[in-house]
Amino acid sequence: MARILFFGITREITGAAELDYHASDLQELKEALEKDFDRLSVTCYRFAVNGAIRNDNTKLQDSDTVALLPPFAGG
Amino acid sequence: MARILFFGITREITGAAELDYHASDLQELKEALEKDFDRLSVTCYRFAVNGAIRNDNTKLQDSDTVALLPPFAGG
Amino acid sequence: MKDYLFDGPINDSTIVSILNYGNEDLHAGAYSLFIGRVRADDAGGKSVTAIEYSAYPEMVASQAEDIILSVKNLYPDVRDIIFLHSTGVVKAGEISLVIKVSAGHRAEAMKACSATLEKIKEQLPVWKKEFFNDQSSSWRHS
Amino acid sequence: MKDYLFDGPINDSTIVSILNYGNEDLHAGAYSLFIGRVRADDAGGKSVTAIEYSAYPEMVASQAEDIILSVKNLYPDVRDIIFLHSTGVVKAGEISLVIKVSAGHRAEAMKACSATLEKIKEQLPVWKKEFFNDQSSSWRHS
Repeated sequence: MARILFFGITREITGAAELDYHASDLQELKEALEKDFDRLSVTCYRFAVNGAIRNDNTKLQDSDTVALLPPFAGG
Repeated sequence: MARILFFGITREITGAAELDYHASDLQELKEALEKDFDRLSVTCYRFAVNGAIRNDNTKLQDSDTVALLPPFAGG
Repeated sequence: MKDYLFDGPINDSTIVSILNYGNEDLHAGAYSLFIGRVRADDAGGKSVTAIEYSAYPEMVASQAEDIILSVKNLYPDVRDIIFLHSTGVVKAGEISLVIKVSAGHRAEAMKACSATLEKIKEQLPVWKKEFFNDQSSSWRHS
Repeated sequence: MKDYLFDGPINDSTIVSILNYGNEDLHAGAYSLFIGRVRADDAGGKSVTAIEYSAYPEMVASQAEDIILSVKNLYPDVRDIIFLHSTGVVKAGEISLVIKVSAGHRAEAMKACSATLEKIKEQLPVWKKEFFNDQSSSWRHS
Protein backbone atom coordinates (compact mmCIF):
# COMPACT_ATOMS: atom_id res chain seq x y z
CA MET A 1 0.00 0.00 0.00
CA ALA A 2 1.37 3.44 -0.93
CA ARG A 3 1.02 6.22 1.62
CA ILE A 4 -1.15 9.06 0.25
CA LEU A 5 -0.84 12.56 1.77
CA PHE A 6 -3.53 15.21 1.32
CA PHE A 7 -2.88 18.95 1.43
CA GLY A 8 -4.99 22.11 1.25
CA ILE A 9 -8.49 21.63 -0.07
CA THR A 10 -7.84 17.94 -0.85
CA ARG A 11 -7.39 17.31 2.88
CA GLU A 12 -10.68 19.06 3.55
CA ILE A 13 -12.40 16.91 0.90
CA THR A 14 -11.07 13.57 2.17
CA GLY A 15 -11.20 14.55 5.83
CA ALA A 16 -7.83 12.85 6.28
CA ALA A 17 -4.20 13.96 6.37
CA GLU A 18 -3.19 10.58 4.95
CA LEU A 19 -4.63 7.28 3.72
CA ASP A 20 -3.21 4.07 2.25
CA TYR A 21 -4.04 2.94 -1.28
CA HIS A 22 -2.81 0.25 -3.58
CA ALA A 23 -2.37 1.33 -7.21
CA SER A 24 0.05 0.40 -10.00
CA ASP A 25 0.39 3.96 -11.27
CA LEU A 26 -0.85 7.49 -10.57
CA GLN A 27 -3.68 7.23 -13.11
CA GLU A 28 -5.08 4.20 -11.28
CA LEU A 29 -4.67 5.98 -7.93
CA LYS A 30 -6.47 9.03 -9.29
CA GLU A 31 -9.43 6.94 -10.39
CA ALA A 32 -9.63 5.16 -7.05
CA LEU A 33 -9.46 8.43 -5.12
CA GLU A 34 -12.06 10.17 -7.26
CA LYS A 35 -14.37 7.17 -6.88
CA ASP A 36 -14.11 7.41 -3.09
CA PHE A 37 -14.20 11.25 -2.94
CA ASP A 38 -16.13 12.59 -5.92
CA ARG A 39 -15.34 16.28 -5.17
CA LEU A 40 -11.73 15.46 -6.06
CA SER A 41 -12.75 15.03 -9.71
CA VAL A 42 -13.64 18.74 -9.92
CA THR A 43 -10.61 19.86 -7.91
CA CYS A 44 -7.36 21.06 -9.39
CA TYR A 45 -4.31 19.22 -8.05
CA ARG A 46 -1.00 17.63 -9.06
CA PHE A 47 0.74 14.55 -7.70
CA ALA A 48 4.14 14.40 -6.07
CA VAL A 49 5.84 11.06 -5.56
CA ASN A 50 8.41 11.08 -2.76
CA GLY A 51 8.48 14.88 -2.88
CA ALA A 52 8.89 15.37 -6.64
CA ILE A 53 6.06 16.34 -9.00
CA ARG A 54 5.17 13.50 -11.40
CA ASN A 55 2.70 12.96 -14.24
CA ASP A 56 -0.18 10.46 -14.21
CA ASN A 57 1.56 7.55 -15.96
CA THR A 58 4.21 7.33 -13.24
CA LYS A 59 4.44 3.79 -11.82
CA LEU A 60 3.94 3.33 -8.08
CA GLN A 61 5.50 0.99 -5.57
CA ASP A 62 4.11 0.21 -2.15
CA SER A 63 7.01 2.02 -0.51
CA ASP A 64 6.15 5.32 -2.26
CA THR A 65 4.72 8.40 -0.58
CA VAL A 66 2.30 10.20 -2.86
CA ALA A 67 1.01 13.72 -2.17
CA LEU A 68 -2.00 15.52 -3.64
CA LEU A 69 -0.94 19.13 -4.21
CA PRO A 70 -3.52 21.82 -4.99
CA PRO A 71 -2.07 24.99 -6.62
CA PHE A 72 0.54 26.52 -4.32
CA ALA A 73 -0.49 29.74 -2.57
CA GLY A 74 2.45 30.82 -0.44
CA GLY A 75 4.02 34.25 -0.17
CA MET B 1 27.61 89.31 4.14
CA ALA B 2 26.18 86.01 2.92
CA ARG B 3 26.71 82.95 5.09
CA ILE B 4 28.77 80.28 3.27
CA LEU B 5 28.57 76.63 4.39
CA PHE B 6 31.20 74.05 3.45
CA PHE B 7 30.56 70.32 3.17
CA GLY B 8 32.62 67.23 2.48
CA ILE B 9 36.02 67.87 0.97
CA THR B 10 35.34 71.63 0.67
CA ARG B 11 35.16 71.81 4.47
CA GLU B 12 38.49 70.02 4.71
CA ILE B 13 40.02 72.48 2.20
CA THR B 14 38.78 75.63 3.93
CA GLY B 15 39.19 74.24 7.45
CA ALA B 16 35.87 75.89 8.33
CA ALA B 17 32.26 74.73 8.54
CA GLU B 18 31.14 78.25 7.62
CA LEU B 19 32.50 81.67 6.66
CA ASP B 20 30.98 85.03 5.69
CA TYR B 21 31.56 86.55 2.24
CA HIS B 22 30.17 89.49 0.35
CA ALA B 23 29.46 88.82 -3.33
CA SER B 24 26.83 90.03 -5.81
CA ASP B 25 26.42 86.63 -7.46
CA LEU B 26 27.69 83.06 -7.27
CA GLN B 27 30.32 83.63 -9.96
CA GLU B 28 31.86 86.44 -7.90
CA LEU B 29 31.68 84.29 -4.75
CA LYS B 30 33.36 81.40 -6.57
CA GLU B 31 36.27 83.63 -7.65
CA ALA B 32 36.70 85.03 -4.15
CA LEU B 33 36.67 81.56 -2.58
CA GLU B 34 39.09 80.10 -5.11
CA LYS B 35 41.42 83.04 -4.54
CA ASP B 36 41.45 82.35 -0.79
CA PHE B 37 41.55 78.54 -1.09
CA ASP B 38 43.25 77.54 -4.32
CA ARG B 39 42.52 73.80 -3.94
CA LEU B 40 38.84 74.70 -4.49
CA SER B 41 39.61 75.53 -8.13
CA VAL B 42 40.47 71.87 -8.82
CA THR B 43 37.59 70.51 -6.73
CA CYS B 44 34.24 69.47 -8.11
CA TYR B 45 31.29 71.13 -6.35
CA ARG B 46 27.94 72.82 -6.95
CA PHE B 47 26.29 75.71 -5.10
CA ALA B 48 23.02 75.65 -3.21
CA VAL B 49 21.37 78.91 -2.22
CA ASN B 50 19.01 78.56 0.74
CA GLY B 51 18.94 74.80 0.20
CA ALA B 52 18.25 74.75 -3.55
CA ILE B 53 20.89 74.06 -6.21
CA ARG B 54 21.62 77.16 -8.32
CA ASN B 55 23.89 78.02 -11.25
CA ASP B 56 26.75 80.50 -11.19
CA ASN B 57 24.90 83.59 -12.43
CA THR B 58 22.45 83.50 -9.51
CA LYS B 59 22.32 86.86 -7.67
CA LEU B 60 23.11 86.90 -3.96
CA GLN B 61 21.73 88.91 -1.08
CA ASP B 62 23.38 89.31 2.30
CA SER B 63 20.58 87.31 3.93
CA ASP B 64 21.33 84.25 1.74
CA THR B 65 22.85 81.01 2.94
CA VAL B 66 25.10 79.49 0.30
CA ALA B 67 26.44 75.92 0.48
CA LEU B 68 29.31 74.30 -1.41
CA LEU B 69 28.21 70.78 -2.31
CA PRO B 70 30.73 68.21 -3.57
CA PRO B 71 29.16 65.24 -5.42
CA PHE B 72 26.71 63.44 -3.13
CA ALA B 73 27.84 60.07 -1.85
CA GLY B 74 25.05 58.79 0.35
CA GLY B 75 23.48 55.36 0.34
CA MET C 1 19.27 28.70 9.68
CA LYS C 2 17.95 25.53 8.03
CA ASP C 3 14.29 26.09 8.90
CA TYR C 4 11.99 27.52 6.28
CA LEU C 5 8.71 27.23 8.18
CA PHE C 6 7.65 29.11 11.29
CA ASP C 7 4.66 28.31 13.48
CA GLY C 8 2.30 31.32 13.55
CA PRO C 9 2.98 34.98 12.77
CA ILE C 10 6.65 35.94 12.47
CA ASN C 11 7.61 38.16 15.41
CA ASP C 12 10.10 41.01 15.81
CA SER C 13 12.77 38.96 17.56
CA THR C 14 12.76 36.39 14.76
CA ILE C 15 13.11 39.18 12.21
CA VAL C 16 16.04 40.58 14.18
CA SER C 17 17.77 37.19 14.14
CA ILE C 18 17.20 36.96 10.38
CA LEU C 19 18.60 40.47 10.04
CA ASN C 20 21.71 39.61 12.03
CA TYR C 21 22.25 36.17 10.55
CA GLY C 22 25.52 36.20 8.61
CA ASN C 23 26.42 39.75 9.59
CA GLU C 24 30.03 38.71 10.18
CA ASP C 25 30.35 38.81 6.36
CA LEU C 26 32.00 42.22 5.87
CA HIS C 27 31.70 42.04 2.09
CA ALA C 28 27.90 42.01 2.13
CA GLY C 29 27.16 45.70 1.56
CA ALA C 30 23.46 45.34 0.83
CA TYR C 31 20.58 43.49 2.43
CA SER C 32 17.26 43.37 0.65
CA LEU C 33 14.36 42.21 2.79
CA PHE C 34 10.85 41.39 1.73
CA ILE C 35 8.21 41.15 4.43
CA GLY C 36 4.76 39.85 3.57
CA ARG C 37 1.79 40.63 5.80
CA VAL C 38 -1.76 39.38 5.78
CA ARG C 39 -3.84 42.10 4.16
CA ALA C 40 -7.38 42.93 5.30
CA ASP C 41 -8.57 42.56 1.70
CA ASP C 42 -12.16 43.46 0.92
CA ALA C 43 -14.06 40.92 -1.17
CA GLY C 44 -17.74 41.41 -1.87
CA GLY C 45 -18.64 43.30 1.27
CA LYS C 46 -16.56 41.17 3.63
CA SER C 47 -12.95 41.50 4.65
CA VAL C 48 -10.13 39.08 5.44
CA THR C 49 -9.47 38.71 9.17
CA ALA C 50 -6.88 35.92 9.04
CA ILE C 51 -5.20 33.34 6.82
CA GLU C 52 -4.42 29.78 7.83
CA TYR C 53 -1.32 28.49 6.06
CA SER C 54 -0.49 24.82 5.69
CA ALA C 55 2.54 23.20 4.08
CA TYR C 56 4.17 19.94 3.07
CA PRO C 57 7.27 20.31 5.25
CA GLU C 58 9.60 17.71 3.68
CA MET C 59 8.94 19.08 0.22
CA VAL C 60 9.28 22.68 1.47
CA ALA C 61 12.83 21.90 2.55
CA SER C 62 13.89 20.42 -0.79
CA GLN C 63 12.10 23.10 -2.84
CA ALA C 64 13.60 25.87 -0.69
CA GLU C 65 17.10 24.58 -1.29
CA ASP C 66 16.36 24.43 -5.00
CA ILE C 67 15.01 28.01 -5.02
CA ILE C 68 18.00 29.39 -3.14
CA LEU C 69 20.50 27.59 -5.34
CA SER C 70 18.86 28.73 -8.57
CA VAL C 71 18.67 32.39 -7.46
CA LYS C 72 22.33 32.29 -6.36
CA ASN C 73 23.22 30.96 -9.81
CA LEU C 74 21.31 33.79 -11.48
CA TYR C 75 22.90 36.51 -9.31
CA PRO C 76 26.53 35.69 -8.50
CA ASP C 77 27.02 38.81 -6.35
CA VAL C 78 24.55 37.27 -3.86
CA ARG C 79 26.25 36.02 -0.69
CA ASP C 80 23.31 34.51 1.18
CA ILE C 81 19.55 33.99 0.97
CA ILE C 82 17.32 33.01 3.87
CA PHE C 83 13.57 32.98 4.23
CA LEU C 84 10.85 31.92 6.62
CA HIS C 85 7.19 31.25 5.82
CA SER C 86 4.45 30.96 8.45
CA THR C 87 2.23 27.96 8.96
CA GLY C 88 -0.96 28.07 11.02
CA VAL C 89 -3.16 31.09 11.63
CA VAL C 90 -1.81 34.58 10.87
CA LYS C 91 -4.17 37.50 11.49
CA ALA C 92 -4.55 40.59 9.29
CA GLY C 93 -1.60 42.89 9.88
CA GLU C 94 0.67 40.08 11.06
CA ILE C 95 3.72 38.88 9.16
CA SER C 96 3.66 35.57 7.28
CA LEU C 97 6.83 35.73 5.18
CA VAL C 98 10.33 37.18 5.56
CA ILE C 99 13.02 36.95 2.87
CA LYS C 100 16.52 38.33 3.30
CA VAL C 101 19.09 38.45 0.53
CA SER C 102 22.59 39.70 1.24
CA ALA C 103 24.83 40.72 -1.63
CA GLY C 104 27.88 42.77 -2.30
CA HIS C 105 25.88 45.51 -3.98
CA ARG C 106 22.38 46.90 -3.98
CA ALA C 107 21.12 46.03 -7.46
CA GLU C 108 21.82 42.30 -7.20
CA ALA C 109 20.44 42.16 -3.64
CA MET C 110 17.14 43.67 -4.75
CA LYS C 111 16.76 41.70 -7.98
CA ALA C 112 17.59 38.44 -6.21
CA CYS C 113 15.09 39.19 -3.44
CA SER C 114 12.37 39.73 -6.02
CA ALA C 115 13.33 36.53 -7.89
CA THR C 116 13.28 34.54 -4.62
CA LEU C 117 9.78 35.80 -3.87
CA GLU C 118 8.48 34.84 -7.32
CA LYS C 119 9.98 31.36 -7.00
CA ILE C 120 8.49 30.92 -3.53
CA LYS C 121 5.06 31.68 -4.98
CA GLU C 122 5.57 29.21 -7.83
CA GLN C 123 7.42 26.38 -6.16
CA LEU C 124 6.88 26.29 -2.41
CA PRO C 125 4.22 23.75 -1.36
CA VAL C 126 2.21 26.08 0.87
CA TRP C 127 -1.56 26.60 0.88
CA LYS C 128 -3.79 29.24 2.36
CA LYS C 129 -7.34 29.42 3.56
CA GLU C 130 -8.79 32.88 4.06
CA PHE C 131 -11.13 33.66 6.93
CA PHE C 132 -13.57 36.58 6.66
CA ASN C 133 -15.33 38.82 9.16
CA ASP C 134 -18.67 37.10 8.43
CA GLN C 135 -17.20 33.77 9.69
CA SER C 136 -16.99 32.36 6.16
CA SER C 137 -13.76 31.00 4.71
CA SER C 138 -12.34 29.94 1.38
CA TRP C 139 -9.24 28.34 -0.13
CA ARG C 140 -7.27 30.79 -2.13
CA HIS C 141 -5.22 30.12 -5.25
CA SER C 142 -2.23 32.51 -5.47
CA MET D 1 8.98 59.67 11.77
CA LYS D 2 10.25 63.01 10.48
CA ASP D 3 13.95 62.34 10.99
CA TYR D 4 16.06 61.21 8.09
CA LEU D 5 19.46 61.30 9.76
CA PHE D 6 20.74 59.08 12.56
CA ASP D 7 23.88 59.64 14.60
CA GLY D 8 26.22 56.66 14.15
CA PRO D 9 25.46 53.10 13.01
CA ILE D 10 21.78 52.17 12.87
CA ASN D 11 21.03 49.61 15.59
CA ASP D 12 18.55 46.73 15.83
CA SER D 13 16.04 48.56 18.00
CA THR D 14 15.86 51.44 15.52
CA ILE D 15 15.31 48.95 12.69
CA VAL D 16 12.51 47.33 14.69
CA SER D 17 10.82 50.70 15.16
CA ILE D 18 11.11 51.35 11.43
CA LEU D 19 9.68 47.90 10.78
CA ASN D 20 6.72 48.51 13.08
CA TYR D 21 6.09 52.10 12.04
CA GLY D 22 2.68 52.29 10.38
CA ASN D 23 1.83 48.64 10.99
CA GLU D 24 -1.71 49.60 11.96
CA ASP D 25 -2.32 49.93 8.19
CA LEU D 26 -4.02 46.60 7.43
CA HIS D 27 -3.98 47.21 3.67
CA ALA D 28 -0.19 47.24 3.45
CA GLY D 29 0.49 43.64 2.43
CA ALA D 30 4.12 44.10 1.46
CA TYR D 31 7.13 45.74 3.05
CA SER D 32 10.32 46.09 1.06
CA LEU D 33 13.38 47.02 3.10
CA PHE D 34 16.81 47.97 1.90
CA ILE D 35 19.64 47.91 4.41
CA GLY D 36 23.01 49.34 3.46
CA ARG D 37 26.13 48.29 5.36
CA VAL D 38 29.68 49.56 5.24
CA ARG D 39 31.61 47.04 3.16
CA ALA D 40 35.23 46.11 3.94
CA ASP D 41 36.16 46.90 0.34
CA ASP D 42 39.66 46.13 -0.80
CA ALA D 43 41.43 48.90 -2.71
CA GLY D 44 45.06 48.50 -3.72
CA GLY D 45 46.18 46.25 -0.89
CA LYS D 46 44.30 48.08 1.85
CA SER D 47 40.75 47.63 3.08
CA VAL D 48 38.00 49.93 4.33
CA THR D 49 37.63 49.86 8.11
CA ALA D 50 35.03 52.65 8.49
CA ILE D 51 33.22 55.44 6.71
CA GLU D 52 32.53 58.87 8.17
CA TYR D 53 29.31 60.32 6.80
CA SER D 54 28.46 64.00 6.90
CA ALA D 55 25.34 65.78 5.73
CA TYR D 56 23.65 69.14 5.20
CA PRO D 57 20.72 68.50 7.55
CA GLU D 58 18.29 71.26 6.46
CA MET D 59 18.69 70.29 2.82
CA VAL D 60 18.44 66.57 3.67
CA ALA D 61 14.98 67.21 5.09
CA SER D 62 13.67 69.04 2.03
CA GLN D 63 15.30 66.62 -0.45
CA ALA D 64 13.95 63.63 1.50
CA GLU D 65 10.42 64.98 1.30
CA ASP D 66 10.89 65.56 -2.41
CA ILE D 67 12.22 62.00 -2.95
CA ILE D 68 9.35 60.41 -1.03
CA LEU D 69 6.72 62.45 -2.83
CA SER D 70 8.12 61.69 -6.26
CA VAL D 71 8.36 57.92 -5.60
CA LYS D 72 4.80 57.89 -4.25
CA ASN D 73 3.67 59.60 -7.44
CA LEU D 74 5.43 56.98 -9.57
CA TYR D 75 3.99 54.03 -7.60
CA PRO D 76 0.42 54.75 -6.46
CA ASP D 77 0.08 51.39 -4.63
CA VAL D 78 2.73 52.65 -2.17
CA ARG D 79 1.29 53.51 1.24
CA ASP D 80 4.36 54.83 3.06
CA ILE D 81 8.09 55.37 2.64
CA ILE D 82 10.53 56.01 5.46
CA PHE D 83 14.30 56.01 5.55
CA LEU D 84 17.19 56.81 7.84
CA HIS D 85 20.79 57.59 6.87
CA SER D 86 23.71 57.58 9.29
CA THR D 87 25.98 60.51 9.98
CA GLY D 88 29.31 60.17 11.77
CA VAL D 89 31.55 57.12 11.88
CA VAL D 90 30.12 53.73 10.82
CA LYS D 91 32.51 50.78 10.94
CA ALA D 92 32.72 47.96 8.38
CA GLY D 93 29.81 45.58 8.91
CA GLU D 94 27.64 48.24 10.57
CA ILE D 95 24.46 49.63 9.03
CA SER D 96 24.38 53.12 7.53
CA LEU D 97 21.07 53.20 5.67
CA VAL D 98 17.61 51.71 6.13
CA ILE D 99 14.74 52.24 3.69
CA LYS D 100 11.27 50.80 4.21
CA VAL D 101 8.51 50.99 1.64
CA SER D 102 5.06 49.65 2.45
CA ALA D 103 2.61 48.97 -0.35
CA GLY D 104 -0.50 46.99 -1.01
CA HIS D 105 1.36 44.47 -3.15
CA ARG D 106 4.84 43.09 -3.56
CA ALA D 107 5.85 44.36 -7.00
CA GLU D 108 5.20 48.04 -6.26
CA ALA D 109 6.84 47.77 -2.82
CA MET D 110 10.04 46.41 -4.33
CA LYS D 111 10.18 48.74 -7.33
CA ALA D 112 9.51 51.78 -5.13
CA CYS D 113 12.21 50.72 -2.66
CA SER D 114 14.73 50.49 -5.47
CA ALA D 115 13.64 53.89 -6.87
CA THR D 116 13.94 55.49 -3.42
CA LEU D 117 17.49 54.18 -3.07
CA GLU D 118 18.53 55.52 -6.48
CA LYS D 119 17.07 58.93 -5.67
CA ILE D 120 18.82 58.97 -2.28
CA LYS D 121 22.13 58.40 -4.06
CA GLU D 122 21.40 61.18 -6.56
CA GLN D 123 19.70 63.78 -4.43
CA LEU D 124 20.54 63.46 -0.75
CA PRO D 125 23.28 65.86 0.39
CA VAL D 126 25.43 63.30 2.18
CA TRP D 127 29.19 62.80 1.86
CA LYS D 128 31.50 60.02 2.86
CA LYS D 129 35.13 59.72 3.78
CA GLU D 130 36.60 56.24 3.78
CA PHE D 131 39.13 55.14 6.36
CA PHE D 132 41.54 52.29 5.58
CA ASN D 133 43.47 49.78 7.67
CA ASP D 134 46.76 51.58 6.90
CA GLN D 135 45.39 54.73 8.65
CA SER D 136 44.92 56.56 5.33
CA SER D 137 41.60 58.07 4.29
CA SER D 138 39.94 59.47 1.20
CA TRP D 139 36.76 61.23 0.11
CA ARG D 140 34.63 59.00 -2.00
CA HIS D 141 32.39 60.04 -4.89
CA SER D 142 29.37 57.69 -5.22
